[in-house]
Amino acid sequence: MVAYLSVAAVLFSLGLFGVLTRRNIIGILMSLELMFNAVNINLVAFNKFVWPGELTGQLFSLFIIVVAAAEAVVGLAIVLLLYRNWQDITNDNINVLKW
Amino acid sequence: MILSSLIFIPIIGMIIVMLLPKEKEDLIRYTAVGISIIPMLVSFWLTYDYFVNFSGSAAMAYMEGPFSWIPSLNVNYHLGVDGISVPMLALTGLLTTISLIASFSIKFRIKEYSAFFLLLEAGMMGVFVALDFFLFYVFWEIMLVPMYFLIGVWGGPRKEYAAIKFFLYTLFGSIFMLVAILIMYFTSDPHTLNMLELIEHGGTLSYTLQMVCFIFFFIAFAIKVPVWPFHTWLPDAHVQAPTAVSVILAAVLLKMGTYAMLRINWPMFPDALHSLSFWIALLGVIGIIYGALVSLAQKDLKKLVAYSSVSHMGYCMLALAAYSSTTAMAGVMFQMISHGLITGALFLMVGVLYDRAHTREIAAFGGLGAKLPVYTALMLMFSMAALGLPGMSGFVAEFMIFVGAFSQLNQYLVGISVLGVVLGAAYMLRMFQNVFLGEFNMAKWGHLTDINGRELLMVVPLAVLTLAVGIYPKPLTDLMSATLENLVQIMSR
Amino acid sequence: MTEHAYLIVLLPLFSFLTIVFALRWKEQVSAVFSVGMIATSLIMSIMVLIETLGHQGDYYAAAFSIVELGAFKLQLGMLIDPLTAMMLVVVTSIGTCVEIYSIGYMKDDPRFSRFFAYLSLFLFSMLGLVISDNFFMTFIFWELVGLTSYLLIGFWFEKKSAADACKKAFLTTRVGDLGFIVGLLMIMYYCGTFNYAEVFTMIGAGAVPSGIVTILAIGVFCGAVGKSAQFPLHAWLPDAMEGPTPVSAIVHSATMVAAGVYLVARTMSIFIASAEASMVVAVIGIATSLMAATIALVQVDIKRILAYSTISQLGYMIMALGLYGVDTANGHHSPGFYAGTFHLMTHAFFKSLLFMGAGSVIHAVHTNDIMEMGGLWKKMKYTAPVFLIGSLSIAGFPLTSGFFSKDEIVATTFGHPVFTVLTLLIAFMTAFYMWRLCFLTFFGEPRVAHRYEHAHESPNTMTYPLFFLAFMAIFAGWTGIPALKHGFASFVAHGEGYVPHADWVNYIVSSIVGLSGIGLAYLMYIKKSISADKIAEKFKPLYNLFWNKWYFDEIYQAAIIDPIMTFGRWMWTFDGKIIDGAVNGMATLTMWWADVKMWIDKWIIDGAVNGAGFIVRMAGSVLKYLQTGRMQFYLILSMILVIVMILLKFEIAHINIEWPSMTVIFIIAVLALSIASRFVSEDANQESENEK
Amino acid sequence: MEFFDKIIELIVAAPGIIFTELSTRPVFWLLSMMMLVSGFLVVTLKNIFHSAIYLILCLFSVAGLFILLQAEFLAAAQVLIYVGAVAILMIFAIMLSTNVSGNKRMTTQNGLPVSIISAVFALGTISFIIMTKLNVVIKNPEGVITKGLWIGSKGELPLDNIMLIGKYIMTEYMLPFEVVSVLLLASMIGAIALARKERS
Repeated sequence: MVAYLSVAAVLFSLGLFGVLTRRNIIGILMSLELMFNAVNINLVAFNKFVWPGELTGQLFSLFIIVVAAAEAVVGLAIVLLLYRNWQDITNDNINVLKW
Repeated sequence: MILSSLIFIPIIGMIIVMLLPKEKEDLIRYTAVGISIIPMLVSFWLTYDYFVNFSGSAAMAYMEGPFSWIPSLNVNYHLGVDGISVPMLALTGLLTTISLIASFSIKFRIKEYSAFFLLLEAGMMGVFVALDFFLFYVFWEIMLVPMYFLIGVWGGPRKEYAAIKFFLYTLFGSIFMLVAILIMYFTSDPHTLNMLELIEHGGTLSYTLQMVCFIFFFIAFAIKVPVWPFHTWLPDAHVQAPTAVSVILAAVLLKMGTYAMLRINWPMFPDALHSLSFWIALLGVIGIIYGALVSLAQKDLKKLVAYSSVSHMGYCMLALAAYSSTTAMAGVMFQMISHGLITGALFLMVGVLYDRAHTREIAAFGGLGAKLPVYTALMLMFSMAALGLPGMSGFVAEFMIFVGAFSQLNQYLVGISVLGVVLGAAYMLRMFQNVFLGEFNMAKWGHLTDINGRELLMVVPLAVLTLAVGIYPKPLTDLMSATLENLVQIMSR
Repeated sequence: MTEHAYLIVLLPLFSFLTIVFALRWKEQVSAVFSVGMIATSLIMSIMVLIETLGHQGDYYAAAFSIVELGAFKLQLGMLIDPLTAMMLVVVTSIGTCVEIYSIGYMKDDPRFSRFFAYLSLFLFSMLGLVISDNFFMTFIFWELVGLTSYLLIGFWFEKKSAADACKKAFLTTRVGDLGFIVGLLMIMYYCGTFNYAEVFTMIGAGAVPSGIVTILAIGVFCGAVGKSAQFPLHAWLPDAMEGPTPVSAIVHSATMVAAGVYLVARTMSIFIASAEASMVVAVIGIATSLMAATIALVQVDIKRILAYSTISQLGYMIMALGLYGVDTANGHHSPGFYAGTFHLMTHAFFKSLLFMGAGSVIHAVHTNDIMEMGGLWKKMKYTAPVFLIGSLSIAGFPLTSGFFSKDEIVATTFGHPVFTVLTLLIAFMTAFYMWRLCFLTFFGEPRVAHRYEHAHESPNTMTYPLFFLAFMAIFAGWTGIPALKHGFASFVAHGEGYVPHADWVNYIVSSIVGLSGIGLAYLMYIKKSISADKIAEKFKPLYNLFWNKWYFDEIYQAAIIDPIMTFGRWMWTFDGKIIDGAVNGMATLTMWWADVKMWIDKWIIDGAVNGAGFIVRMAGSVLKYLQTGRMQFYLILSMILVIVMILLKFEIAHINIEWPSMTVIFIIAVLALSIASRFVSEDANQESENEK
Repeated sequence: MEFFDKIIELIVAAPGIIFTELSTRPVFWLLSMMMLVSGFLVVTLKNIFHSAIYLILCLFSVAGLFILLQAEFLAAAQVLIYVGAVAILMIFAIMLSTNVSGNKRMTTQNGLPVSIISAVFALGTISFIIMTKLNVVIKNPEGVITKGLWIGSKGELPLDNIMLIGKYIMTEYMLPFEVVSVLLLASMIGAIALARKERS
């Protein structure tokens, strides 16, 4: 149990590192997917070790997967739009809301 | 019913005058005089009737019983008259009529002038007959407003300053009075404002409370008298006021202070009175000497007469300090009446001269004796009366004051105040000499005409009264003696 | 007749009123009317005199009170006793003579009838003074007399000197009255009544402590000093000569100035009660007399000389009464009272005679300066001899009335050697200056020619009274001849009275003194063996002192009048500056206070409101840097906060910072973060810019 | 302060625990290492295409872990949805948007502070797990909630995992299932609307 959790934690922080540092939006989305997966690992681990009676954990992670997919789809559609408008999807230039 | 008539006839008269058309100036003037004659006759009849029936007893006569006016505050409409207010009523009635006759020389806005004057008369009558503090205070304030306008609108060059100063000064005083009235109102258990009850109640108050109330009342009335430190409004008010107004101001308004002291202040707070009597006497003497000395240095006739009235009222204060001698109290009453008559007449005479010569500078005149014989004779008579020549009311008053004060007060103090007699003679004769004696400057004053009928009509009654009171004051003393003896007993309880 | 004595007083008043109101324009009628009135009162007073001679007791009329206040009574009453009767006769007789005389003297004066009105008013007040039976009534008429003298002195008020003189007279007498009032007050305070009889009995019985009696007596004497022009208050009498001569004849020689002496005589029992007061009276009397005599020596104005001689004679009488008081107080027997009153009567006659004589001289030569006269004897056949009789009488020539009364006064001074020497010296000086006057005016050559030509004898109306007075000047004194059984002494007396005895030594000495005075004057001015100017040179300082009237006028002006005037001006400015200043100061203070409030209102309260807005704007400008527009920046921030929250979750138990400081820390942290983010985002932009 | 003592104690005991751990469950550690390395590479590689490929690898390893945790259906779904659809979508997006061959350095920016943050985060959670030993709320069948120390039970899941999931989806979790499907539909339509070529 501890191992699973710690591994998921490391994966999660890697995802986090990726989101915060990647310059490319698609990179960010990919790191985001990592974070989702880390969470799923945790859920499934809890389902197995803490509450084997019901499959709540697994079901929940299933839903997360689906939602993540939907989110990725929308994210990439936006990226396409960004690219189409600014031909550049490094997120530093997208700072229209700067003060 | 009579006392209320005294107050309300002038008010009705005021309304009548207001309704008259503006252009007919003479009509207004004569109606105003006509209206003011009624309260005069009523007050004369009142005096005679009081002398005949009521002078024996000290009780209040013609009482118009306390009709409840504001029940919640226990304020009631309560009038009454006794020995000390009857002569003042007569004086007010007479002098208002005379002043109205004298105000024929007013040239603009006659209507408002006479209306204010009648309102003033109502206020004055009210103060002298009121026996309820609320009523007293109302009339006290009613009297101020017309006076302010009379000086402020029809006055001389610096009229606004004088009017405001007069108004604020007296108002400042009356605030203290209001506080004192409230103290009395709240300390009396059934919360009464009736003066007669409060007079008994006053004695029961603690010493400090009595002191406080006494001093508060004293400040309000001292400003009116005027007592020495509070007198600076008087010369300004007199110099700037038109003749008729300064006559009424000198003759009646100054008496408000002393009358109110005798009516309210003195009998209500005997303990405070006993301890403060020396200081009041001292203020009186300062007033006498100070008034006389300053009038020695005056260049303006009216200012001279104003400061002389400060000196004469100083005599009143001196006598008031000798609270336990009937003679002194009679002296105060006499001094009030005689000062009213004499100073009123003096202001009229100055007015007569001012109407002709349009200046009041003593230095400007000289040797008028040759040109205006009748005027000089009258002026001589009144100057002599002012400096207290026997045979005139001034002397009788002063003599009684000296006798009364000498028996009660510190004899050196009275000794000094007798000096005032000489100084009085000095400034009066200096004025008389500079104006009437010496050679006559025909070029400058050739056009002066002697005193005419109307002016004589004003001055002669005053002269006759001064002589009558001077030669045979007995009826007047009999009229007052009962009340005064009673007052003295109350005061020295 | 005595019970109707008040008519004597009321007649002149009646004449005054009728003249003023009715006869103002008919000059002759008013004059005759007023003379008629005074003549009737003269006759009545003679009848009263005869009656009082008859029975010895005093006559009291019922007094009626004009003021009654419980115990305090002011009454007007009438007391007729020998002294009063004598005074009545003296006053009315001289009054009649003067009125007749002034018909001629004032003939062409524009205000002729007014003069007679004033004269009758004066007589009314003088007679009232004489018959009053209490101090209050005396004081009333005392001041009325002062008024009338004011009117009469200032009759020709066009003249500035007359105007000043009348004011001066009134004020100086008023100063005297000051003392009188204080005396009266003390009488009232200690005796409770003003009536003479009661007061005298009380003081006699010792009801009043002696110290008080002295002060009281001095107070009453002050009144006399003021009225009779004694030492400190004498300066007004010489100036009173500005008035017409008939006025000086009656008012300033016989009656009014004598009122002071009469008062002292009337209230003698007060003075007897205290020796010190009487001594004061005597000393002042002799001092005044000496001073006045010395001044009279050198004067050139005929009326001024007579004025000073009056003052000196009055000093004589006061001294006599004073000595009488002293002697009786010490139990001796003294003729003082008799001497004083007798001299009062005789002096009244011959002094008014002298004044009227001087008047007719002035009327003739139209100047007062005796240096411009001379040799008028030939021109004025009637006035000259009469004037000489008067001079003889005043000099104390044997068998004249002056002689008898002066001897009595000398007799009263026997107990006091100093007084006797001084009295004789004064008698010598009086004789000298009177006869100097006579020689200079009537004898020798006329010094100014044109004056001499115009000189003419006065009309009959002026000369007849002179004859009557001349007669009285001689024979009035004879009533005092010791041999007479019912002489003056037996009639007018105080206490047990005094029987005069012929004292030949006294007669001889005083007549020698008188004659030597006349002789010296004769030598100096007729024979000119001793030249007046040489003596004047020798005693230069003394001469100047006398010439300038002992500098009294200057002293009074500098010492009393000027300080009072300047003090008055100072008080007025004080009044204006200090008290008015205080009142106006209060006004400006309140105005200033209103400004202060307005300032507070503007700066502090508004300030606060604006301040808040300002702070928000500042904070906004700082916090805007947080919005860098870069997505990842926000994510980093949120992660930091998550971590901090987690840490706090653990550590919160240990940190016990109070609530307010937590918020402050939070605010500061946010501000710091925003500033830091400003720099952080700045570098990032640089990188992306340089990258492009 | 006892917090630091525990860390020290852990560091001291670390080698022993690692050795035992590796020896007991080799497959688990292999898969997790693979996952972590590929995750690390996804995040750090400059070339976005390479990171996409490593992303696919990482997802496969996660599916493996699911199988270890007896969640077979989930592993299959993972592989199907993530690897099949999402990763491919990423690659499409990369192909469409970035000029892969360009020499733009896709380096990360301000890496240091972020790495510190994520490192802190990882350490924090791991230490938290180890130390607190998760006071786990255990709800035993009778429904009584007992608060007790996590006991690290071996616990066996029922074998027929897929059947149970089907049951649960259809019975207890009916509503979420439907909502998710609507969500998917909405996102598809949204994506199409966004990515449409705008007509001029």
